[in-house]
Amino acid sequence: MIRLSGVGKTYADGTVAVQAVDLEVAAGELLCLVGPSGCGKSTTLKMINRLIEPTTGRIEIDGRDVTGEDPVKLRRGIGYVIQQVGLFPHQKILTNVMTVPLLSGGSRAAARARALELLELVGLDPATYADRYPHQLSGGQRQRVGVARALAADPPVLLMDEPFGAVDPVVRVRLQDEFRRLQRDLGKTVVLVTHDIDEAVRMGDRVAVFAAGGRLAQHATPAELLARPADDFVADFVGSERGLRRLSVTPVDPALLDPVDGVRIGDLGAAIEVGATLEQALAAMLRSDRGMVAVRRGPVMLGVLTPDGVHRALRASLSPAEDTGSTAPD
Amino acid sequence: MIRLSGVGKTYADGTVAVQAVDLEVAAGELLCLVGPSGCGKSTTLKMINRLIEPTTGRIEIDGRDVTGEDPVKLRRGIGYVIQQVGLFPHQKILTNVMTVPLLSGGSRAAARARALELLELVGLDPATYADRYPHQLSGGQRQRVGVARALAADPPVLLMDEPFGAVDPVVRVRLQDEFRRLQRDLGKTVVLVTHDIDEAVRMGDRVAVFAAGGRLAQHATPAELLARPADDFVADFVGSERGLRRLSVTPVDPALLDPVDGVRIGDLGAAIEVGATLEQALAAMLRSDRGMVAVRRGPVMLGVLTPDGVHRALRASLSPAEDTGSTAPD
Amino acid sequence: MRVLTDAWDYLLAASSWTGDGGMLELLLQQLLLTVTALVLALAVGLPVALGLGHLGRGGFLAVNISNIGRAVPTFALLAVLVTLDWPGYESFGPYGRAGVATLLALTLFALPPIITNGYVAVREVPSDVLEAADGMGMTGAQRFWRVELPLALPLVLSGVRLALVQVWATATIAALVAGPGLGRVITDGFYRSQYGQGIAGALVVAAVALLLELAAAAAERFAARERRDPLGTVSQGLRPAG
Amino acid sequence: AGDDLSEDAANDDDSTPAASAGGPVNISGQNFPEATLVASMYEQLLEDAGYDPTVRLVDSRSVYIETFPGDVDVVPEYVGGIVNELNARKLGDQAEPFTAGDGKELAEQGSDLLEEQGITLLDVSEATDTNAFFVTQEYAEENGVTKLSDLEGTSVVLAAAPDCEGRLDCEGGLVDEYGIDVTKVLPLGFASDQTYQSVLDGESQLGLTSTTDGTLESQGLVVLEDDKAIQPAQNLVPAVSSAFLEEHPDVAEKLNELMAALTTENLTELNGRIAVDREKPEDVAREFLEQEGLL
Amino acid sequence: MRVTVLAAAAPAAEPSCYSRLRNEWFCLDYVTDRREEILDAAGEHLTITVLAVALGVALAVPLALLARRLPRLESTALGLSTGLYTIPSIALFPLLVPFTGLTMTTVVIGLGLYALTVLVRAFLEGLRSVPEDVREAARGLGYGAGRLLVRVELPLALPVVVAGLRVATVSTVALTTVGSLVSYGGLGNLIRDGVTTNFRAELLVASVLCVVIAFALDALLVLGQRALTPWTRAAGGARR
Ligand SMILES: Nc1ncnc2c1ncn2[C@@H]1O[C@H](COP(=O)(O)OP(=O)(O)OP(=O)(O)O)[C@@H](O)[C@H]1O
Ligand SMILES: Nc1ncnc2c1ncn2[C@@H]1O[C@H](COP(=O)(O)OP(=O)(O)OP(=O)(O)O)[C@@H](O)[C@H]1O
Ligand SMILES: [Mg+2]
Ligand SMILES: [Mg+2]
Repeated sequence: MIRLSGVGKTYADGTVAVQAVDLEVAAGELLCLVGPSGCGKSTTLKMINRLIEPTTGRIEIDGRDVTGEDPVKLRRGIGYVIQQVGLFPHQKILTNVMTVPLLSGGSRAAARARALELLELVGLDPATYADRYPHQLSGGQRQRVGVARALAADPPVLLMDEPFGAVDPVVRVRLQDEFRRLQRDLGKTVVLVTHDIDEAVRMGDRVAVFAAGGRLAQHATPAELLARPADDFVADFVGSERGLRRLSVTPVDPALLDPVDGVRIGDLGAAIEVGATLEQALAAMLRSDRGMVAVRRGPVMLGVLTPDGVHRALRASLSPAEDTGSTAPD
Repeated sequence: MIRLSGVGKTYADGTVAVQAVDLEVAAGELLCLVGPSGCGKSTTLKMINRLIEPTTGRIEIDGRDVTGEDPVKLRRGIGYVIQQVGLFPHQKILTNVMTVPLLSGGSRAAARARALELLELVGLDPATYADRYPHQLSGGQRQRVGVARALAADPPVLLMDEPFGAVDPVVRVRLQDEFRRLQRDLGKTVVLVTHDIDEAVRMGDRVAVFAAGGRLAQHATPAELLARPADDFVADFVGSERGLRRLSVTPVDPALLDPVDGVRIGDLGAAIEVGATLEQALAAMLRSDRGMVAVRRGPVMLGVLTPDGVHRALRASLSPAEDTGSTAPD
Repeated sequence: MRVLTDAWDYLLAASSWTGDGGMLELLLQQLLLTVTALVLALAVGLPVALGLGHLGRGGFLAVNISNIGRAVPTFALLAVLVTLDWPGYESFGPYGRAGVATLLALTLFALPPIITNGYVAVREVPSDVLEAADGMGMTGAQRFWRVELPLALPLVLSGVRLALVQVWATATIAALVAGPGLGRVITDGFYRSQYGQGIAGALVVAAVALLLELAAAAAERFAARERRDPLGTVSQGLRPAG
Repeated sequence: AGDDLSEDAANDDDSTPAASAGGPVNISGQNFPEATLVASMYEQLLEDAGYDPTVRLVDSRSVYIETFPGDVDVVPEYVGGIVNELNARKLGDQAEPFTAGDGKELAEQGSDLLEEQGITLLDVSEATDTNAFFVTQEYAEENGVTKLSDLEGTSVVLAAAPDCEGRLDCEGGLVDEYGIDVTKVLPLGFASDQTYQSVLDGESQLGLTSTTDGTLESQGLVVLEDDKAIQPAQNLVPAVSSAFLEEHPDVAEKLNELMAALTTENLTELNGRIAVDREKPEDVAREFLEQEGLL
Repeated sequence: MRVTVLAAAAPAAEPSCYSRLRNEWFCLDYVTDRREEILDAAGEHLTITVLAVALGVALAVPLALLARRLPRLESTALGLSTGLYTIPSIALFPLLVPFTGLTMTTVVIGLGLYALTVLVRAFLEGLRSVPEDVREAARGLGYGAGRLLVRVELPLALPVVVAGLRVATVSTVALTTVGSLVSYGGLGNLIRDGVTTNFRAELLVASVLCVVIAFALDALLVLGQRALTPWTRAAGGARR
């Protein structure tokens, strides 16, 4: 568990990068930090592993004040993906990824096996890339090596600064999914910085939205954030298309289905499971070009969803009658 | 006009980064290069201004073979935004932006005025940032300075390598719009690399999709690309949500509106112009929470658009009966 | 160009090389002197320079102090050292008369390039790489050995190479205190108006300096090849492009 | 008065380029104390005669000889030094050095070389600065030596200039002429402090110095007599560019007067004042010149 | 003047602290008596050092650039500078004298050549230390080779170049001594004299002044570097 209480950072020239922020990340939770460029996301992240010392406030990990800890030991237990990637230019890709396990005294063979596995995971074929140097990789490839490097030591806590920023959407979605699965399976606590609100909504258990000047504007679940932005800034940041964005977080609601009677089976090109999101439903609808899609739970057909039904579901999800744990700091 | 004929690049270790690519960018056109990470986008871009020499093929700008030209003079006429940003660490932000106009022998005062204007344009308040050094900026701020620097000399041709990759969506959309307007007004010829298919679709006059191994998979207008991907790879890359993505490129079709009769004015919370996209229509619909939105041309009310109408419009835009100039190189 | 033919003759004469006090013996003596002084300077200078570079402080002072040692002409330093009770002019093993004084003077002379380059090299390691190293929990020592030193190595080695060549060329001053080395051939020649011999001696010193330079460069290149692929030139390989 | 003269001379220079007194004169020479002293005497004399002298003293004869005559007009020289230097430069390393013990004779032997180079030697002084060998007073008393031949058959370590080994006026002569067993030559310099120190410390027994060294006595050292005369003449002599002399014949007169006034004894005394009391050479030179009525 | 003569003619019972009989290391009388001579020597020393380093830089830059342009020439350039460094001054200066005479120029040229061995390396290493992405950005923006060098590469190479310059300057301060070979040795004339005549006060004062000059020039270089590289320590800079 990570807890920030009144944490702030003012740079030497007087720039206030972060203003007294209170935040909590439960163990096993993935928190996304989003916000406009320059709002203090990276600064906040680096204060957690003490690459930057806060000017005010206190930071605890599992109840221990980090300022009291040996920074080296602290960081050993925290994976870190740096925004500028920062690969070691003098080491081959494989060696770069093996670095942290070796640091902690692991065996070479184990570190190597793990590194090869992780290179696969981030979509870099070890046969091609393991023996290259960083300058022989493309921008997105380098970034992925950076992610693999941070994952290699299997740290219980991970800090990631725009880990997928330079990667194309196909690979990104794959990485996001893989990473999310890994994180859930292993119960890792993660703080992930992104400027991509879609990524934040898709990946975060909670999302912290920062406003310019390092103010924490809202700290909430993705659904809550989209449904009830704490203020105009958040609403604006989440986007005028936030309704549409909800497509990807709102599940199909059986109550809003049209009855299946009178619909001939031949008219139903595609069918989706009831747990699917509205976005998937709409995509299926467009793919099959039928103006509707069947929704079932296992073998049981529950009804059909029409565009109108999607719209009603969206509207329902935006109505204020929803339970949340949102906090909107002062 | 830029023309690549059979251009290929094989690195010294045998990596084929780009395979015999044919491409044409008309004067005043904005071409987006998209593709998965490592597919040769940056390499292609850098061959145009000869930062990388092609191993095969030839590149012409306005009919002149670039290999015959003095590279310095060539690059003077081409703006360049580098993927790694590459600000001059020893110069203040303002000086960084003033650099190219001064190179070309412009007056200091003019260069300064232009630089200040461009800093405003990219959303960096000169009063705060002009006198800082690059290391005192956040990642996204640095990237924006890189864009301002490339624009400063007002070059007729611009090469941009992921210029907005590290910027948050609000600022990004603003930058994209500003840039698009500028580019159209001034008739600049632009090649823009992005891994973000949304950005490519929103900004490009045409989009070139690269596949792994540096193969040009499709070169088409955004609408054509979404409607008729040349192959499975492109279809996959453009995404399963490509139908939804069309929301942002398909205009509201007056033929698909429901009549306005019987609808009381009070029921119509919002109205949109007929030139708007389906995405904007849907957003307006959700915002006003009425299940429909009015569409008008100036003062004249044309009809109302319902969720069903949106769906029909999307389906229509995906049908094959559309004119295009798509090429799908074998 | 009478002197050049004389020099050539001197170089070709077997008697100039062989025997007691022949150039071959003097050459080996000077080589020993050079290598010893360099090793001493490395033993003292490298830890200081790299350590301070790693800590990122005290560098100005260290460089400055080591520089001061070099500001006093080496021959003056040597002349003073031999008049002192210690080290004096006592013979010291194969280093000959005033061996300790000569080694001391040459070691002081070798320090500045080693310390200056070492310090600057470590300080020039790119900050994003250091941030990554710190961020993954490297201890100071690990960061030093695994990141800073490898990245600093080319510049450090260049300093060592420079020191090697300069010490070799300067070791001829041992002749001033009747020490060993090729300096004798040169001073003898010039003081006796036997310019041919003097120039021959100088030529041998220069030739060996070049050989040392080449050997050092080859060693450096070999080390570099061990560390990185043959495609990336050293400069590209050294710098992150992102 | 001197100032007026030199100005006149400068003004006259254009109209009467030949045979004029005054004008600039470049003096060069080596920069060990005795040479500095004599050069200073030249300078003051010539300045007094209306010249505008510039003095450039260098470490080694091999340097100024490159531009003498030429940029350099006058050099306080030693007969053997200049003649053998020219000889070595002409014949290379194989040159056989001149060894005549008499200054005039040696100057005569070298006249061809001098003429070829365009250098004229003026009058040779009686004062001579040749190699001399010393031991400690203690050693002299214990072993009863006063002259070099007393050392015949004795084993000694010799502290000397680096060029000593094998030379007939140095190690070679000691071995061949005197039959001294020189076991080792330490190249510690000509009359240098290291040489003194080595002998004083007993590292070596015999040391090389010059006949005009004024410091020996104060250090408890004594010179042994060169009773077999192995030294070539090193009398002080002004070496002048022949061309310069032709234009300025009055220089010869001035410098010859000085040569006549100098003796080995008074030179030794003057050297001693510089070396022991550390008086400035120019002060010592002026005082001497005034005393001799040359200024 | 009369006073000096009298003092010399009738030495006081107690010889001065710098006379050979006492020969003390620390002797203020020496400094007061020879003030002018010492100051002249120091001034000359400074002039020669500065000119020689400037000449060295002027020669090293084109050499380094050439070596970088044609990598095959790199070892030749380094070899050349090394070769020059090993020529003893007693052999080098007589070679120069017929052309430049017994002048300060001779010394400055000689020392400038000696400084090359440090400076050529410093420039090569410095240029090599410029980050590749910055160089690429500059080239992409249309910087020609010249401007790239002056506006981007040299400023960024400065820390490494100045490091070399510091070593070169301090070495030259010491090496200026060899100028006594042609009478322009600055403090070297005194040091040489001090060594050969065992004049301790003179030796010490001249050496100390050498150190002072070296220290001052070194400090000046460091200050210059700080002034020229404000980005390395702007407010709130990087972690170190
Ligand atoms: N110096 C090099 N040597 C060998 N291969 C290289 C070198 N530089 C790049 N490559 C390879 O060439 C391919 C194309 O690289 P390029 O930088 O053009 O990709 P990209 O499309 O820009 O990718 P990204 O979106 O990740 O930046 C990559 O697979 C990369 O690994
Ligand atoms: N060394 C510094 N000195 C002064 N101000 C700084 C310094 N470093 C960063 N800043 C400022 O602090 C603010 C926060 O920076 P930070 O890097 O945390 O932003 P960020 O949220 O990560 O932005 P991005 O998404 O663009 O990376 C920015 O406005 C930046 O200009
Ligand atoms: Mg950031
Ligand atoms: Mg790229």
